[in-house]
Amino acid sequence: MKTIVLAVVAALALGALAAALLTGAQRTAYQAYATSGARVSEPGHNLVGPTWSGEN
Amino acid sequence: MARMKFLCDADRCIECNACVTACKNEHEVPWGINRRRVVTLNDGKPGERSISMACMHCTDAPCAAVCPVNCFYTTADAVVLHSKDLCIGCGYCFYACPFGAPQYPRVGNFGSRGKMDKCTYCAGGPEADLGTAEYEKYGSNRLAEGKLPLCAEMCSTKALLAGDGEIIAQIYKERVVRRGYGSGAWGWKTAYRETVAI
Amino acid sequence: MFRELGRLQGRVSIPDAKAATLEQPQGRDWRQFREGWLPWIGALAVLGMLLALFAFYFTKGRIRLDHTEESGTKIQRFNAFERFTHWLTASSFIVLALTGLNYIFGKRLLMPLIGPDAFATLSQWGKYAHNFLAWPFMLGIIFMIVVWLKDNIPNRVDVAWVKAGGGFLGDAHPSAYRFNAGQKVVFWLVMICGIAMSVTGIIMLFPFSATDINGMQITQVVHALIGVLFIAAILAHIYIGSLGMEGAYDAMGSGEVDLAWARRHHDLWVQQQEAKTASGPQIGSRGAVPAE
Amino acid sequence: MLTKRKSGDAGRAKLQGLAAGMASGTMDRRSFLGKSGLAAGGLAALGSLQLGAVRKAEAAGSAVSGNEVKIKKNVCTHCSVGCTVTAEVVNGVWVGQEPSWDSPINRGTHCAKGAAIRELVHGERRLKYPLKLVNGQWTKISWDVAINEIGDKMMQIRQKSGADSVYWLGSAKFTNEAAYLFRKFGAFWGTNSVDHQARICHSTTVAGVANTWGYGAQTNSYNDIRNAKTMIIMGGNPAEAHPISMQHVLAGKELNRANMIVIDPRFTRTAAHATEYVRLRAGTDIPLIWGLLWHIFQNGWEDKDFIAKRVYGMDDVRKEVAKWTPDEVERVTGVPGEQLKRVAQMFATQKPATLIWCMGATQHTVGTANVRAFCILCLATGNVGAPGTGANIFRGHTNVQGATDLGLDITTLPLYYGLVEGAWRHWARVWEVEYDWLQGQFDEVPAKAGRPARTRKQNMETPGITSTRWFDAVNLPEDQIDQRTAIKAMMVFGHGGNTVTRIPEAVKGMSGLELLVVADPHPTTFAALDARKDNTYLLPICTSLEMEGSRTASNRSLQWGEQIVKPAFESKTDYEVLYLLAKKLGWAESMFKNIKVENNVPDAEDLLREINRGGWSTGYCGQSPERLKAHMRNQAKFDLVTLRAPKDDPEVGGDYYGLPWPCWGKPEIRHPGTHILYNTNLHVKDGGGCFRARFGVERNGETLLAEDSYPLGSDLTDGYPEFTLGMLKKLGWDKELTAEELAVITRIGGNAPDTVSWAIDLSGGIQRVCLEHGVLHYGNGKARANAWNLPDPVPVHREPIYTPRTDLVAKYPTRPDAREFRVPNIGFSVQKAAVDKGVAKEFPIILSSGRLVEYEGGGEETRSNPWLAELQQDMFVEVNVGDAAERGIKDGSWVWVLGPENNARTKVKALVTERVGKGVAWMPFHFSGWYQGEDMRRHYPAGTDPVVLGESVNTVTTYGFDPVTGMQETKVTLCQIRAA
Repeated sequence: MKTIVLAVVAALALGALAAALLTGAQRTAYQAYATSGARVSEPGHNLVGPTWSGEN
Repeated sequence: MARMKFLCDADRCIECNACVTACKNEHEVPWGINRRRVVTLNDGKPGERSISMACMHCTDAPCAAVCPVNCFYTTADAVVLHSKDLCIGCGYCFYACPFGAPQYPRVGNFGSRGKMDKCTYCAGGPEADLGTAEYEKYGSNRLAEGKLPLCAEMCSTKALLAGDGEIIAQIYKERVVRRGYGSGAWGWKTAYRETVAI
Repeated sequence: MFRELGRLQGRVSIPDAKAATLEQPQGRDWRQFREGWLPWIGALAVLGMLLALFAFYFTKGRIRLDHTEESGTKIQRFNAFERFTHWLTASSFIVLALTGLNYIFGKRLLMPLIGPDAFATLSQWGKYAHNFLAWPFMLGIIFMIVVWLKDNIPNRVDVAWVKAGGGFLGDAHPSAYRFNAGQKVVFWLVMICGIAMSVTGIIMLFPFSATDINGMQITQVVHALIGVLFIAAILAHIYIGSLGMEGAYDAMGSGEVDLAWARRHHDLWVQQQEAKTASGPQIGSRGAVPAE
Repeated sequence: MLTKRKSGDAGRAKLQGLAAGMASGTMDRRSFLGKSGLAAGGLAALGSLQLGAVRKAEAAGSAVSGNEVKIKKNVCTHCSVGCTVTAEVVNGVWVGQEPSWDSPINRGTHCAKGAAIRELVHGERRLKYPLKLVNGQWTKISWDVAINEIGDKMMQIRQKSGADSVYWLGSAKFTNEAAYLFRKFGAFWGTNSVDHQARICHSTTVAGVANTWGYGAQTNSYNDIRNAKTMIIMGGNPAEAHPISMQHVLAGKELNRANMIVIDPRFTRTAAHATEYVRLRAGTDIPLIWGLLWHIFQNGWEDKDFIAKRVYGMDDVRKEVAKWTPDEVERVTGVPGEQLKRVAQMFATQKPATLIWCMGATQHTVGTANVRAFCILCLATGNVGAPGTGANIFRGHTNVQGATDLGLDITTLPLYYGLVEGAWRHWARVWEVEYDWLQGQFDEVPAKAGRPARTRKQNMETPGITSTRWFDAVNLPEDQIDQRTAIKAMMVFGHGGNTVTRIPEAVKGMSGLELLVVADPHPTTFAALDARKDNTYLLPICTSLEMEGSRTASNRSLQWGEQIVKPAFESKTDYEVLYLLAKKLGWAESMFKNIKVENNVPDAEDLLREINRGGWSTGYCGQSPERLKAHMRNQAKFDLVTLRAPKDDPEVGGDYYGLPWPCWGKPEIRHPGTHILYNTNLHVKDGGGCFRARFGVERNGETLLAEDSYPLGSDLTDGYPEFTLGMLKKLGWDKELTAEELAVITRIGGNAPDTVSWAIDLSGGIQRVCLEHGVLHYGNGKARANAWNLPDPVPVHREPIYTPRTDLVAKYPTRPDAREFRVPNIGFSVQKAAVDKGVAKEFPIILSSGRLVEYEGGGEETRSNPWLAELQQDMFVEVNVGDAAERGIKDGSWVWVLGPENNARTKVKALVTERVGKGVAWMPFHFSGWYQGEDMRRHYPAGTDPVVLGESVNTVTTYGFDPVTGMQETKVTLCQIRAA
């Protein structure tokens, strides 16, 4: 049983690690759709919320 | 009850992007989210046509069908809206949408792309009409003010028609009869399973 | 003039290249698959398998350990790392399966019960779980390859095993190495489906980085189809490993099985073990002997 | 970030009762979480949920649909179509824009820039406070310090180098009142070097068209195009430069099933809607027009009656046209004869036909000749002075027409009076300033390099230096510059700087200046080019939406703009800055004698009244502020096609919308304005007119006056010269003058009252009497097909300076070197050197430049608007598919575009397309902020760099100036393109 619990814990840990890495690698739309010619300082946050999660 | 539709008269659209910036202006749409865009086909060659595209508010909307959380609803005048509280940002609506209307605040991984945002036909969303919460989530609600979408109202050559499907079809039909040519009610067959018989 | 001629590609002045696709009718076909075919295929596969197992259980019943297989002495079948790998993959698979099925059947079955709000939050969490627990699953698949690939190469003995119906027909027990043909089938099934799910899953996890919208649709179709079949198959595996055969759970639970049971079901494997260790069968956990 | 809010009671009820499609009787999300015990913190950490975070409504105002919203009307500050902007203002914050349905010009519509204009007044990239460059660093200073330091430095420079050493670069985005004030300021300062964007826009049009039939402006209007049966759009891309005009062009094309012919080296968005597209080689407009005329004369399609009655010198044109047989035309322009025959037939016979042009025709070394050829085509086919016809000149900026009218032109004082003594005396009378004092302000120019000296009076009457040559007047040796000293200081108001050719030379010019003042809502290219270390000032000026004032659209209509919001940040209006400078320099009292000034801000209405008091020559005398405001209030009453209000309307009865100039007489006589110039089918009191008799009465035995052609209801049924008091006396009409009018005329006339002309009669009596008699006081003359006072009296084809067809240069060379506008124009030597050095082999591709719909002018303002900037984020070059393949260039990849002069180079993205023909490339001219491959963003003051930067096309454009107006040649040069 110990191994099973260990495995489940490991799964959750790996999941959390993946969450952190992927969320870190996440790019917002204004970063992705701004080319080298543009410096976007105030992309605006209506409709997408202050954290650009679409949740506000 | 009115059946709201969009019709872009490709023989008048000059890709001036007024519809795009009018939408940005009216709803303070942030950089990177392009509710409306103008696509030019056959660019640079005779027969070049530009078409302004956002969401066609389809009959039996594919996006509504595939949504795993059923966060879409169609209003009484057939505007396809959705709730950002329910949306889980899975991106399925984008795969189903024939016109590429849905937009996402984040483009990175599948995990947290943020809540989907799309053209609301200037009809807001499931919040109190003309409320601050509605504006912050879905933008302004012109239909509640008895107006029409600003993109169509401000279209420089009156190419983009918005309003009740019957009326704008009639307008388009009269134009084609008078001018003797027309490239067809663009996208209606896919969105509404009908077209304007001229 | 332009209508319905298939995908229409144009030019846009914004950097989002996806916006240049003016119309892609394939969206309708994808929707037909996702709302028309997939629910039926999924239901058929999963319920079908459950019914089959149910029927099997109530007709053939549980395969009992017969008395000759309880010699009281144990032999180690799987060491700690192998068990860890199994349960790492299994636990994440279960969550992935449930959340995966939720995409298809959640709104049809679960939402009417708990209401849109709660269901949405649940699905939101389901999506996070699905995306992030996929990585442990993939890691588990890799570990499985490392530890079990060599024992799962099919050989003549398996052919014979299959001919004998794996012991179900008659009561003869065909001989088998460490894994009999049935278990090898499960292994290869997990490998193929697991890798396919991983590949399509990663493509969907990084949308439009590898392919365009039609590619994404196809990837989702593959992911969903293989997913439901994979789930169905694993249901069978779960059945056999728990309810279906008495004592099977211990192999993966504690890692040790009864020596007599091992001799009956995996005779060639036991011989290999004994040849390797001059002092006869290993008892207890005297150091993990790599099951070469 | 100011946002638009609609506040109201935001109830949760809506969420529960979602449309029928959702199951009901369920928990909502919060109660579910509460029950399930999932800690709120855990969720929020992942950023997926924002539980209970009550967000403070950030907007300063919330647009409550109700009385709190105030509606303000102004005019879009971008292009010259003149679209009305309807602004919703709450608590002094501009929160929303609504379509201006009533305006007959835009009928609710906008283009990308107009629909995004709200952002300009709260853009975070605006220049916020005055800045001074101190050894390379931008430091904040107060307005008082700025005005004092600038004033002192200007006076020092004046003492040392004279008035002409300070160059006044005005703006086409000024309001009429600001443009007039700026020209008046230049006159008080004592220089004629006062210029603006018209120089590089339609200066050649104004010169060419004015020298053909009287006034240099659009003869009809956008709305009138709805009457046209045939339209030729040559050298213009209205779909990108004047989008709302396309509403009228396309509607006209549909209503009349009209022929829409687009003639352009590039397949533009306008060409996409054309019924006939003609692709010619850039720089060969004249051969193409002569090609058309060749077919017209060949088949007798010309309007013989019109030519006989109203045109002088058409036979000289016939002689020149005879040389241009279809195969010679095809050899030079590349256009097959058959196609030209079709186009000629349509334009000459399927009438009314109009000719629309823009920069493509004007920005050449043969710009003036081009434009005159266009007019001659209209004259030959009788397509002038009637609905649906005419030369529809699409002016560029919002008020380039008004600013040109009001004198921001080195060759004239406000309203085209010129620089002769009579003109100065006229304005001295209007300004109530001593003529001698004005004369005293000008420099005496010593004799130099064999050129005679100039007295103050002579210098006062000598045109200044064009904005295309200001840096040559800094870099060139002193003796080559025909004024007291080189230019030492630049006062730049609302001018980009990256729209003038040869930027590498401009950079040298900038470093050579002792003082540079840039007054603009944005820092502009002058800040980005990093050419200076000190003595540079940036003054924040607000946009015309933040101040009151009128602007003249391209169809000559004046529209009054209300102040929508107060000037943003610390910016000030143009009026206030000019007042403060005038006060600092000491002539504020005399300059603002008749103008009310409240806390340093001169009143715009008073300025317009002063313009009305002096604007007799061009008919700027009838547009009083009251009448203009009445028009803005009653916009819906004006007809869509005739632009005329119903006769019986109390407020604006019978007026044309915006009182398009000329609007004769004092405001009281309520002249309706002139919708269509030179229209003899209407009475002069209804806006009728005829060609001006401004070139004399007779030449080489031929009359220059019209022959039995006259405006409807005219007492004189034949041609007549310009009117003076003497003419009135001869006709016995002087008795109809009132006593006051006669008194004013005699006061002005001094000892020769009979010579007082209609243009300098401040009482307006002569005009009033003439109108009563149905006669036009500026005379009834013939249009000149042969303008004998201009170089090339009959337009002659001349190859561009940098032409790929070196074989044609011998037969069609450019004009010989000469001195123009105080500096040498060595076009001929440059062309010869280019041919001798074989530049065409090393730089084989023709480079043309033009407009994008998302940006305007130098682009600083529109590239600072994120809503627009997002649509065009990279400077690009359009490369033909074949040329790209030869050079291994992929669509969207980086390329170097190399220019033949100053081994200039620009790093831009390639747009591989069929739009441009083989051997032709095209670049937009709105970008700056990168220079020869280097990103100059760090040189902008912090936080004021535009969102999008890119290379300027004018870094690689080359030498070449029109002999009559100094116009630059941005439409055709040579370049080489290499993958980066």
